[in-house]
Amino acid sequence: MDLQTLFGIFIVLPVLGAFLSYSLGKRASIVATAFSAVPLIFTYLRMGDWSQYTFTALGINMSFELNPLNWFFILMTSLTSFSALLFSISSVKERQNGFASLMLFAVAGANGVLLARDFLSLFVFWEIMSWSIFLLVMRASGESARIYMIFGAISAYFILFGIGIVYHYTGSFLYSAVGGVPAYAWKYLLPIFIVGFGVKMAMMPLHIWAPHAYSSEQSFVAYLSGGLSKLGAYGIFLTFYSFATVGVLAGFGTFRTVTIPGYALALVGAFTAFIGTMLAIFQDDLRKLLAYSSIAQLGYVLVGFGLGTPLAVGGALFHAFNHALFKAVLFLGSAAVIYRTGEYRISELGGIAYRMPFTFMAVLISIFALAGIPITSGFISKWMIYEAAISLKFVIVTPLMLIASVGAFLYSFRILYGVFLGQLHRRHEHIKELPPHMLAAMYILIVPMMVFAVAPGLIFDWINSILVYYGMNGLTYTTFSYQSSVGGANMLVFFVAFMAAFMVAMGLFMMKKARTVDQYDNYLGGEVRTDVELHAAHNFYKPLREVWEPLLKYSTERFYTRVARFFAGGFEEIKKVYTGNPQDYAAYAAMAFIVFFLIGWWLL
Amino acid sequence: MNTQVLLENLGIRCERLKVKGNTVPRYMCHVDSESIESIIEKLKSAGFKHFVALTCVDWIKDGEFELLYHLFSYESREDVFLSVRIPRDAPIMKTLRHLFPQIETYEREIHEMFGVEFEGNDRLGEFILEDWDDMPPMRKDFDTEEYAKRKYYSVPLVDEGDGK
Amino acid sequence: MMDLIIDIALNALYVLLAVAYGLLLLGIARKINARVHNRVGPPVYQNFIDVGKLLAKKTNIRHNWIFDLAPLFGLAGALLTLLYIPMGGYRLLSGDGDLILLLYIMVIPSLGMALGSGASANPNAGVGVMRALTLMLAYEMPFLLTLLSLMIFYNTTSLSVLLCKQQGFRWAIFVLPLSALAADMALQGMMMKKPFDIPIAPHEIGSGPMVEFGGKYLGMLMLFGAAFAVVETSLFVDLFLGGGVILNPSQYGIIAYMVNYFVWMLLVLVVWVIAVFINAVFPRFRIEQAFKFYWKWPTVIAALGLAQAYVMSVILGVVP
Amino acid sequence: MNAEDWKKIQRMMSKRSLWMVHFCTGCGAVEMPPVMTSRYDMERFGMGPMATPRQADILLITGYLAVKTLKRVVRVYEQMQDPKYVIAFGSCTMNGGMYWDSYNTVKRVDKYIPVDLYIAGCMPRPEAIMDAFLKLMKMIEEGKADGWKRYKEHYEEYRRNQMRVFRRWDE
Repeated sequence: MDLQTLFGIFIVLPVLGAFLSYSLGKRASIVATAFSAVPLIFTYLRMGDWSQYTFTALGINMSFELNPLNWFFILMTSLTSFSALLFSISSVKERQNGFASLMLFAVAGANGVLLARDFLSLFVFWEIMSWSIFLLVMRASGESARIYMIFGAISAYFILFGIGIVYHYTGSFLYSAVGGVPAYAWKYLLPIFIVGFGVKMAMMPLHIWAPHAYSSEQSFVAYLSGGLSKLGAYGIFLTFYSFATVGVLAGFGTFRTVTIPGYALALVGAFTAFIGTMLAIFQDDLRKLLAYSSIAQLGYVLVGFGLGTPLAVGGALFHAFNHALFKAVLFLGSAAVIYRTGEYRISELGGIAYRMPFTFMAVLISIFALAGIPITSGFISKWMIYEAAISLKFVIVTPLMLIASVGAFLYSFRILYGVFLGQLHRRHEHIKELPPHMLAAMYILIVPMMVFAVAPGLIFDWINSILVYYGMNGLTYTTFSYQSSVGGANMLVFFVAFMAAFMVAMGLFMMKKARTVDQYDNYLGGEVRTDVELHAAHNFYKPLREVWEPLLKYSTERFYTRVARFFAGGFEEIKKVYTGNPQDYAAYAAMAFIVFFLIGWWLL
Repeated sequence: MNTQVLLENLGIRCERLKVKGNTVPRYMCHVDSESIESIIEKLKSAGFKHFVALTCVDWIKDGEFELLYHLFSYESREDVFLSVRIPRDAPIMKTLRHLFPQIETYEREIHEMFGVEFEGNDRLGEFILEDWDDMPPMRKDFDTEEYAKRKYYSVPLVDEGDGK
Repeated sequence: MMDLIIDIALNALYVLLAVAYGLLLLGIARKINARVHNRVGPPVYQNFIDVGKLLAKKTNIRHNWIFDLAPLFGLAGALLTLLYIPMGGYRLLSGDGDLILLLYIMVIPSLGMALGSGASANPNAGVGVMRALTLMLAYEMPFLLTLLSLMIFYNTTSLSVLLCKQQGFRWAIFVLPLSALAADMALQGMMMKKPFDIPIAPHEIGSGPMVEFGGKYLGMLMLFGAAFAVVETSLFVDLFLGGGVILNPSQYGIIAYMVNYFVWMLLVLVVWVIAVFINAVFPRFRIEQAFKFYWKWPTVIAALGLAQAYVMSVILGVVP
Repeated sequence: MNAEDWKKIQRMMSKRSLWMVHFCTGCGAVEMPPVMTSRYDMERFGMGPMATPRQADILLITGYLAVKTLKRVVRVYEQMQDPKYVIAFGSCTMNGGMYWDSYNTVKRVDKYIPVDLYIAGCMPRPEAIMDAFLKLMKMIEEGKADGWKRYKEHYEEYRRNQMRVFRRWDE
């Protein structure tokens, strides 16, 4: 494979598709789906075809590469983009208005970010992706888009700032030159890159754009949460294990074999997981619930990257992959519900599963993955991160993660009960199952989850090649079982035992027939069928909310709002500086000169 | 004391009821169906904040229904009964639920049990009796025993041979 | 091949015995409850009759196919969980899956039940499941901390390794008494015994999640309940009481297995009876009271236990 | 083992494990606590109160039934699962008791749902209730408590009788 093919398939083709589909109106998504399928198939076929290209354009060295890491991430993003576009064929039909072309621009941007081996192209493609997201969010709400823009700008500035520092020390934009950055500069560089990439990943204090942006068009959000948020994970992985190598990180000191930056990242990740989960429990808006859940799940990925043992990093990569799949399915499920009912408040829905069983099945399986039920691969990745933390004997990170995963049951049941189970409202009695291509979009993502649950060895092969590529030890595994230093599990045994137990239960169950009754034939003290809606999903976790109420008043969003108001007030004050008197300006100039002089003197 | 004055000022003829062993005065006032609304309003502003009950009596010989509005004042601790008589063959009364919301429940019950129409109350309808198919059962000309015999299965009586 | 068949048969036998023992435990609980109330009480084998009667009911009703998931996932998950719990030193499948896997398997039956009862469209069921999940979040906090203290102290997440390390009466309850206390408090909520039986409060929400289940559905859920009585008490026994292993199987062979099994049964009974006695004399907490209770005292005790394990293992370097 | 033996075992089990749902109308409910608690202790026969009709075998009606209540009782009865038994309690359920001439109290419950056993008295003492339970057990063992079968066979008649007092059913 040469550079032209790589560039052509992953970047030029989506851009071409974007321009083509823009002129097609309603049928744009069909074409866009086809255009996004090509990179997906190509990615899958080109596994192992690693290659690197460096060339000089406009006097700047630029570089692109296909390696196990970005191959893995391209697979994730193109899977989710393909299924999101496939889904959008029907769901955004009438409101097309450039949706598909913007999606393809985002795909091109994401592919560019992943393939880039130099900071300049990274930044350019990062901005392409970021602006397409901004425009896509803007379709739903200007306010959300503004909030996203502020954080996107913070992210971009931090990355740009980091690139500037790197260029200052090395005089080159290539990744391979980062080794030239002196160790003391990493004190600034590391937090800068973590904040820059962490924004995309919705890391805890920088997460508040996510619930807003994730409330826009849901089939796009499936790609945003499933695919694009992984670019943040990718960036943090690169920062930790490619730019700053373990030697640099260890230079900050270590805490029981884990580097201090890594430990800090793990702590941030654990708190992100915990707080994100607790906030997700109390959301009544389906989209916001999934958004907070997304924040929480990426917290686990941060923990994995922070801990830095092969098991943890492998678990984090696996969890990123799982999250891409199950969160995309969940957002597509949410899109499906909104597409059929036009309603996104959980308390207003209910009983959708009886009308849309296949959608329910897909959502149920991805909720299994989300909650970590061992029937899906979601369990294995969580298991790896837990085991890594336990074997390191971390007593703050581990309980936070574990209790967050218990909290995940709470909010996933809120989705299951509030939206899909319970009483079917009269106004939703007529709704129908989704058309086949939309179901296909969801089930494409379900299949890998099930396959990797039985045979995790298949994906461990990929993860192992990434770990080895970045100079870490490989994992211990066979096709069906995996091990850590403290424990292990065999999924084949598990599945066989599960099937056997299920057969026993099925045998007992089949002995007697059962009569199906109407949903209104329910025991309510002898009452039946009234006009009162009896779906008990409103304010579902009220008792828990009452317990948490004193803590819930501390909100990051409110903090930011206060900061914003403070600055808005501050600028009012600054305006008064412009007095219009030349003598004042002269005094300012003199003061500024003295300040700069002093700073410069101190620096030199 | 001042309640009596108040009632006289309102121009209502009232009598003080004599209840054995009860020292708190009770007043029985006969008013007509036009003025009841304003009287209750005035009493309410004069401290009769508690609407105790609305009952109905069937005076079959007079051909009238008597509606009794029972008010109580926490300040003077006195009871006032306002009696309104309406014709039995056209039992129509204005609703007073805007004065005390709980009147609505009483009106629904009286509508069901006596068949009195309360104009303006839109919740009249099936309330306590479910699936009722005869004349309102609390009317004096309703024969309960005959109805029960007709509608419900009875256990056949044992022949005891007149006890002789 | 022969070994495999014997292995499967033994596993099946152990699981069957465990379910039967679970039903017996439920009967014992009813008997104890009755005696505390100064009543005669049902015979101890009463629950066998109940299950038999429920499975033999002539008609059964279902609401939809999701409703069926409750007994299917419930019983299948319960049997599966039993397979991963060592009983009397016999490890069953616990060599092929560790505590973390077990923790997540233990969710499967409850999840199936939550799905099934949610699908019944009865508001009581929704409220009941909400309370059960909130209670779960409550008791998991101390329970996970105690598990962590064990995992850190013994440096393993495997139950069978944990049993090996506790052999010869080096039980964890002697080493980590605070953790054991917190775990026992968490156990009370896990088994939904009073004062934490608000999710299935019969008089308030019509037995909560079980409101629509009858006949074979209820019968299978009762089997699941019986299995889980064993799972939960046995988990405590395996974690803190050495799993009842007092004779080394490699030395005494089959006799060791039998003796260990009886000791295990005895210990399970002791743990169960403690919970039952607490159950017999307490009223019930409201759900927010239960939540506050669990995140207060048991969590503090468990955190102290974790601190002890941490100090012993990491700072003092004690290797059990 | 033939079908008859299975039936016998089945009856044996359902006799020894009778769960009931109380339909506590009227004053009869007050006689139930002594039956359940330490004086008489019905749990020694495997009987116990249940929260919902789906789980229960016995429907215990402890007092007079107004038309409105009867509708609920019939619904609860129909929500129970076979085999199911009905015990009607006190004279109100037999002949209306002190409400014999009331305009909305049903006088004979067995015209509307099949009653397996009546307990006479106003109120019946707990001894009488225990006696009734033992009698019901005996009837189940002999296969005589077949109210649920009769209800199925004569469903049309029962429904006709019910509709004599109800105007609407599914509301």
